Amino acid sequence: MRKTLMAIWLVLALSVPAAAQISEIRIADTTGDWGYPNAFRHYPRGPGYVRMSWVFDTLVWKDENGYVPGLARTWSFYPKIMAFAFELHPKAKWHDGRAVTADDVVFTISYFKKHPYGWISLDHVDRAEAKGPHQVVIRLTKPYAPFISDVGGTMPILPRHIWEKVDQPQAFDAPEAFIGSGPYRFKDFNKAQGTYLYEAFADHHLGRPRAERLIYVRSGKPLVSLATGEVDLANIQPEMAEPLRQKGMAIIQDERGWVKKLMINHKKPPFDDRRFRQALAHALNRQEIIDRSQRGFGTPASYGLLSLDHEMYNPDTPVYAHDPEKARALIAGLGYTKGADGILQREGRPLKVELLSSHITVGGQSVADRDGEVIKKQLEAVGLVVDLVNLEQATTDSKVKNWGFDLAVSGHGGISGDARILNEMISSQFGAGSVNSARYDANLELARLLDAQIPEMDVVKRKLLVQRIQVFHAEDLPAIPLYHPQSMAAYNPQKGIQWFFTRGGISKGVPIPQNKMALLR
Amino acid sequence: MSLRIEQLSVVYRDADHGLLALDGIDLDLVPGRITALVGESGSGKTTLGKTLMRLLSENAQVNGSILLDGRPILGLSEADFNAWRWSRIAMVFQNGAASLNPVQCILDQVAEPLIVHRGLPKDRACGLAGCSMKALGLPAGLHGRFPHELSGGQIQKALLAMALILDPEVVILDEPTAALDPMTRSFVAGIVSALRPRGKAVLLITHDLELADTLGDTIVVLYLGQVMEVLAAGELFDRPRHPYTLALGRSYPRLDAAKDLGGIRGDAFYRRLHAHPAGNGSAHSHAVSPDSAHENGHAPTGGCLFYPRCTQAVEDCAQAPVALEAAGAGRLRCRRGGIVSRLNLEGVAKRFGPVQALAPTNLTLQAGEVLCLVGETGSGKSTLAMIAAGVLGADQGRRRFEDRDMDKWLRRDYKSLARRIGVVYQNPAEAVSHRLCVADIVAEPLQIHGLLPDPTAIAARVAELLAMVRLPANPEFLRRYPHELNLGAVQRVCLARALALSPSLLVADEPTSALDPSVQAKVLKMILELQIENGLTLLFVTHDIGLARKIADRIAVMHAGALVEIGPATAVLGRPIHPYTRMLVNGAGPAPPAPPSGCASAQRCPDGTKICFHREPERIGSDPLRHAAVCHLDAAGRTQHQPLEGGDR
Amino acid sequence: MHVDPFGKLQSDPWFLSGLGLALLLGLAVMLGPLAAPYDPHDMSFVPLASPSAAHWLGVNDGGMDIFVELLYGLRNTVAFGMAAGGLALVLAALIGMAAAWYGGWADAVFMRLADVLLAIPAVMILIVAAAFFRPVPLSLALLLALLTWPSTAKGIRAQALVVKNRRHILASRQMGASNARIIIRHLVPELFPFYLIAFAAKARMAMFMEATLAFLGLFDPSRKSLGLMISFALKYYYLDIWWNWLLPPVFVLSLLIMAVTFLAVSLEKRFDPRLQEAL
Amino acid sequence: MDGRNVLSGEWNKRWTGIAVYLLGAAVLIYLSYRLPALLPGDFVTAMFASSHVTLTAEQDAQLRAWYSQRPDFGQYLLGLLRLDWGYSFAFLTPVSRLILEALPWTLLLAGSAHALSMALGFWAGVEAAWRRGGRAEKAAVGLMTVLEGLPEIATGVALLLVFALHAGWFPASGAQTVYARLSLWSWMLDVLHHLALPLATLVLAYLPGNFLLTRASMVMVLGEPFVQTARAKGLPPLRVRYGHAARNALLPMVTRFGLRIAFMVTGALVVETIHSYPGLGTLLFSAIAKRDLPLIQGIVLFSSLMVLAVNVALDRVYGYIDPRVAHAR
Repeated sequence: MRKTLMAIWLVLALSVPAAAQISEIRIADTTGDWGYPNAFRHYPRGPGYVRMSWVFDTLVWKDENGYVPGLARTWSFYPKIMAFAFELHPKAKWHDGRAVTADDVVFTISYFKKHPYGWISLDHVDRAEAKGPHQVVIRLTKPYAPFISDVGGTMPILPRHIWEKVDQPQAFDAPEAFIGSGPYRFKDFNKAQGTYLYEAFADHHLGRPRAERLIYVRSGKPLVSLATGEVDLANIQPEMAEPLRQKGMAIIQDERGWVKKLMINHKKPPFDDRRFRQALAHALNRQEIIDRSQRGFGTPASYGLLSLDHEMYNPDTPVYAHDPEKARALIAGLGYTKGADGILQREGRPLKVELLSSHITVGGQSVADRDGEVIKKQLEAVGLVVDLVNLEQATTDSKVKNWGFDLAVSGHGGISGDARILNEMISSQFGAGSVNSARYDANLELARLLDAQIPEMDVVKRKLLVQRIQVFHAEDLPAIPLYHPQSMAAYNPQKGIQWFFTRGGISKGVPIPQNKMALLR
Repeated sequence: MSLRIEQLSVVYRDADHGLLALDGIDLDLVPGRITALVGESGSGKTTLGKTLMRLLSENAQVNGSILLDGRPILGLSEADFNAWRWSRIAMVFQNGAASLNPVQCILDQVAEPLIVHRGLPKDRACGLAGCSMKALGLPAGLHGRFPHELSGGQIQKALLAMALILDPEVVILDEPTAALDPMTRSFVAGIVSALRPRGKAVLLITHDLELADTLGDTIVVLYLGQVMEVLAAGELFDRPRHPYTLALGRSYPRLDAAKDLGGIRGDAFYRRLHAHPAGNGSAHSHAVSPDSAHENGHAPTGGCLFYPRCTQAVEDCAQAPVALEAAGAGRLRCRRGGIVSRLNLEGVAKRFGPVQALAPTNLTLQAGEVLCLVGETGSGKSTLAMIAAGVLGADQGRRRFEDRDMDKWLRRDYKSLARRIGVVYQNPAEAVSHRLCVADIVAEPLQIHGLLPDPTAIAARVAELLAMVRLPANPEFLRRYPHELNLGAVQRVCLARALALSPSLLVADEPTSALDPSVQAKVLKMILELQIENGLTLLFVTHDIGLARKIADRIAVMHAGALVEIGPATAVLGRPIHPYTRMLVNGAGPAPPAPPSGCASAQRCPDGTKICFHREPERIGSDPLRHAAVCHLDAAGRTQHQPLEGGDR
Repeated sequence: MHVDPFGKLQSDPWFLSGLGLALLLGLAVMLGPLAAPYDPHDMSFVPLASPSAAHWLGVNDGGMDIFVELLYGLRNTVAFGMAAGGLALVLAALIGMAAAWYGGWADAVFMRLADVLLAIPAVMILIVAAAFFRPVPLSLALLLALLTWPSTAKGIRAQALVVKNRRHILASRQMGASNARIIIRHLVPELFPFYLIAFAAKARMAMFMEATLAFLGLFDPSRKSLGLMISFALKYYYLDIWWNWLLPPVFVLSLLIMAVTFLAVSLEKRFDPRLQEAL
Repeated sequence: MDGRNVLSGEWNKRWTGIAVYLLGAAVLIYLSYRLPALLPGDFVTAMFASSHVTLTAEQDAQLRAWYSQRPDFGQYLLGLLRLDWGYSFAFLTPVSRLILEALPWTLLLAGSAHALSMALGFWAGVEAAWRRGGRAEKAAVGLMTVLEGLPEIATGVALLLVFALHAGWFPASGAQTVYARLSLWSWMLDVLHHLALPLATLVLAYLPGNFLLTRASMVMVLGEPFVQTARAKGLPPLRVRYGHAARNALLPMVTRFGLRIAFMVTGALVVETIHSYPGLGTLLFSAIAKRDLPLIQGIVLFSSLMVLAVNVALDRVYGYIDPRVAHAR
């Protein structure tokens, strides 16, 4: 009996126009396990958050152009009373059928104040009040510009009637822990095989999701899985684009949301001198790094760290052209002389530098690359002695965190999201715990600007501040941004789903093309 | 069904040259008759056996014909002939335990042909195999054992059972009695002759002339692949027609021949008195030997006169004159107080897991003496010999060598002790590493002790040793490997190795049992000569009392792990006290089981008295000269102890 | 040890092919870098260019000439493989032999040490070691040898136990030979076929471990090796780089293994005289 | 001179064996506790490294403190006995359940690969040794050495490309078509369908080694006289070759098979990664990358117990395979 039912179903699906229901969508992921999809159990990385985003909705969401309504239909900011007002979608429901009300939002804020959730910081939020079944006002203690991106667009709203009883969120793994208001219900996570199963939540307030079932599959070779039709969407290496295009796959390319950069231990001479760091910048030929390491698929990054596609990007951030002569001159200025063998040295000691490199995980995929080799070559051309040390990633990260390094090749995302990323990546006050943060507090003016931009609610004024921050970053160079690798994805158009890269990355800048809006169109 | 062999010849083709193993053999095997095939190693006996079974290696070229029941077997396809193997023609191989699969118990191996050829289920096949093995004297307890857990005799019985399991028409036996003690040998001979009435055509290949003579209906003498002579039963020793058969017969140590005359080192000497005109004029005498340059040099007259020919002489024997001293009942003129004892063992015993291999035993070896240890397999004679040689540790008891404690000497400075003891093992093939050539084998002890400075000296010594054992010393032979020599040659190489350091004690564990009679005769003569020349003490283990009679000064008889009788050869053989010795000498049947207490052989002892059944006789003391036995009666038949009245336990 | 003169060896096909391959590779290791047209670290060529007159095997993704990288990689890999393989074999033979010969507590201690080393996953120890001291190839080879001797040691011990009670060994001991002499003169040659096979297996493991280490990110990318080449080539498996970039290192690796194994097979007969006429 | 090693009396040989054995087990358990802690870096750093969550200094310190409370060795031992091997940091589920979930896949892949390659290697080795010097043997040894030259990384990817991508006969990744609603029978077929490529890769990697080992061991046995006795007994050729000759060449193979089973846990890591096949190897590797200490300790302990168990079994099996070995000790 089941076989015939399936047959009818298929015929139906084919005949109905593209907007019709399709049985399942399979997405490939190389690593596989990213934790259970709820606020307290998913791994703190991008893919972990995205797996939760299917199940829990946020007040506001984003698509390829910008902000779109999430649970909240409209939202506005009242500068006088320093509060945001959100009007919830009347038809929004929890997966167990109960209606989503303002009380849930109020409860969620108070709950996250008591049990902090890493992705959002609520220290700027005073409290939230329900002004009616679907109106809620969130009052701030002091102005907080990234509120919409960080809190409104990232904070998952929890059902009060379930979580109010939970005082140990991390240990709470009953089925109700995964009841949200998102377009998909969470069905299964197989830890050994690294696979996830979601099923469509028919009466979601933004309409019935297009795919009946959503499945994450672990695949070491995305190209092969795509080509054989095992999966419908996967991140790919730039070179795979052409062969996949020939196989009829649609290729999409992200804006420049991820940056590869050279971390510098600016607490240790000679790196503590700004001119030495500038000399290093001149020594590096970033285009050659892109050509050699990424086969030309990539664009040099702005020395201001923010992505070139960011609306607050400062086009006239200082630039350091590749000029080995200038680099040698700058270093000579610091008392280094060139020895007979072409090696720079001071008081008889050669300028010896240790460069750490390891497999950086880009979008969840650990990839070997040749950045270290190219940088070593370029620095040695200027006269430094470079000792390239290739270690396992966790070992390199721990060395960088404890300042046990000279230079280190590193990289992170989030640079197309809210400008708050600058604070996290520069000042130790925000990013002391992060391995990618430069933790550079030497420039007081820069620190003042960083503190000023967070409360600046006026977008125009904030942009000026952010642009000056980028100039300072470019001049001081606590870390040298290198390039944005081209991150691409491919999907099977026959399925009738148009996937896209979210403008500014999902929530706080996650450069992954799995945006739930694609399945709600 | 008969087996007719016509003009059979076999050539081993090897790259550029061929080795002619058999040349034009004509032979008939008639059902119900035993054909004995005798000849020395290398005469092609074994090759004939393997040719009949078609087991020769690829490089063998066979022509001529073999007809089994009129049908040529050489032309048959491998598959067809395979069906006949073992079912119609079976063979007992020569190399004992090595012919059995080490990882399979003997019951399975004997039962296997039944399973394969007759298709019997495993349990029925094992049942049949079990009773046929019992019939051949293998108790059920041994059936589950593995080849390396059995003695030589037991292995031979197993191989026989395996060969006869399918009741084949033709049975080939290759050296069935080699290295067997007289008991087992006569038992096997009984089985072989019992084949005759069962209508089997038997080919008995052996170098044991006595066995061939008594068993063979016809005897075929083989020399270098050619049949020299075919004789009727019983004519081998009495009416040989071919000179080679005569020479072969004469060199075989038969039971009734007396021991050859021994000899003393050096030459006969005479004692000449003369005065020195210029000296102090006192008359003195000194030994004169024809080659000593007496005229110009004066052999010092100082020490013991017997010094030049005494085999246990030491330096100070030649320094100072030796006075006549009292020694026991008589008087003795010897710096070393008479014949020194080279080795004495007090209460040494050895146990291997459950088996008490050697009961506590006392034994003393005199310098320059030849003691023969005689006993059947499993009597513990090898164990005792190995303990004497220091190869085996004794579980208890004390060992003194040249009156120094042997165990302490072993632990502290084993090298100097190793230099004084030489050992020759029973199975020559196993005693040498097949990876070393002759030169290396003989040179090894010299290299270990580094006595000779440079390699040329070692090479010279090796050549000298090989000459001593009548082996060629040319480079081609020196580079040959043990498996390229026949057993006799390998044993002589072992002997050369053992004598390399001119030891003072030579322990030989049945060294000649695996050899051909002619070779054995040469080796024995040569050992005796060396013993006489070097004055070394010889502990000679053998199961062949005929052999012992030929060479032994003293004979020690071992039975079931205990020393039952010891004494001068003539006394032990002439007037044996212990019933077991008597049986050995007169060749009576196997011993009945021992009673619960008292003397082990009380049952079958003709003059067994009441005491023999109740109290166990004492162990033999270590006095080397007495003729003693573990028995309550003394040499003259008188009871050594008070009769058993009351009181005694 | 008295070795059979090389008379018969010349005519043995195994020996000739094994020796031929070994010489060929030895030549490549010795002369390769000298004859190399470019510097292996020179990244100035057009990446992923197909084979041409200038670049016999084409150019890899980093713009380096593949043929030159192959020559330098071969030298490092052979050195690494032989060092790790050889050391592992020596350790295994001595410990396995000593354990079998001395028995008693020595046997128990050595074998339990082997179990401990077997149980701990080598990957973890490599990571811990690489973190504490610079992953210099020589130290990694030493470490690999220390981690991998147990499996061969157990094999050799099992065989030595069977050989231990052969009569000619007892005879040698009776002649006063010291334990060491017996092990070296009699026990060691007895198991000769196994050493060569074990050496081939260990050398192979060491060379392939290079690829795995590169895969895990533990190997210094600026040190050329066949394993590294394979690991980088496999990143572009979907391009048709198979013939010019992936196949050559794999082919050279199998040549290396063939040379060692053929020699093992041919020398087998030489070191056990009995085998000459077997069957 | 037997007098010299008086130490090896029967009684204390057995006791020293057992005592040292327990000592080995204790060392293993202690190592499985201490070694993971030696890994540089910690769970918090590894997890939050390239993540969008930027921890402030006190958040970082607080998390670190929470994750660094580890049971001391005593509690760790007690936990072992109660089969409570601790909670995985990352998965927040009991370590024992994680291992049991991944174990069946490892057993299926590595177990069947070893069994298949051992059987095939043994058969081919015996046949080649039997035809020693013939053309067939030369061809077999030649082919096997070429096979041995191919690293399993290269064969894995090659098979994937040819049979999954171009030919499309086999799936490219995973152990089964995930969440496909299949009947039991079609599910098993699906699992086998996924198993084909990784299994082929592993068998190609293990087969040559087994072949060469068997061949060397067989060659040593063929010189023995009892092989000739077996032929003389008119036994069918196969029974002679396997029942008698090969049975004596079994010892080294059994040792190798035991050892391979022992470190099956991390043996197939490379193939598991290429074919995205679940298993203990992948679980361990990702646990090490994440510095998930309880999970690492659990897996290392599990692999240690496997090794000890195999060794006990091997000692028993030795005696059965070759009685001479049992006597020799």
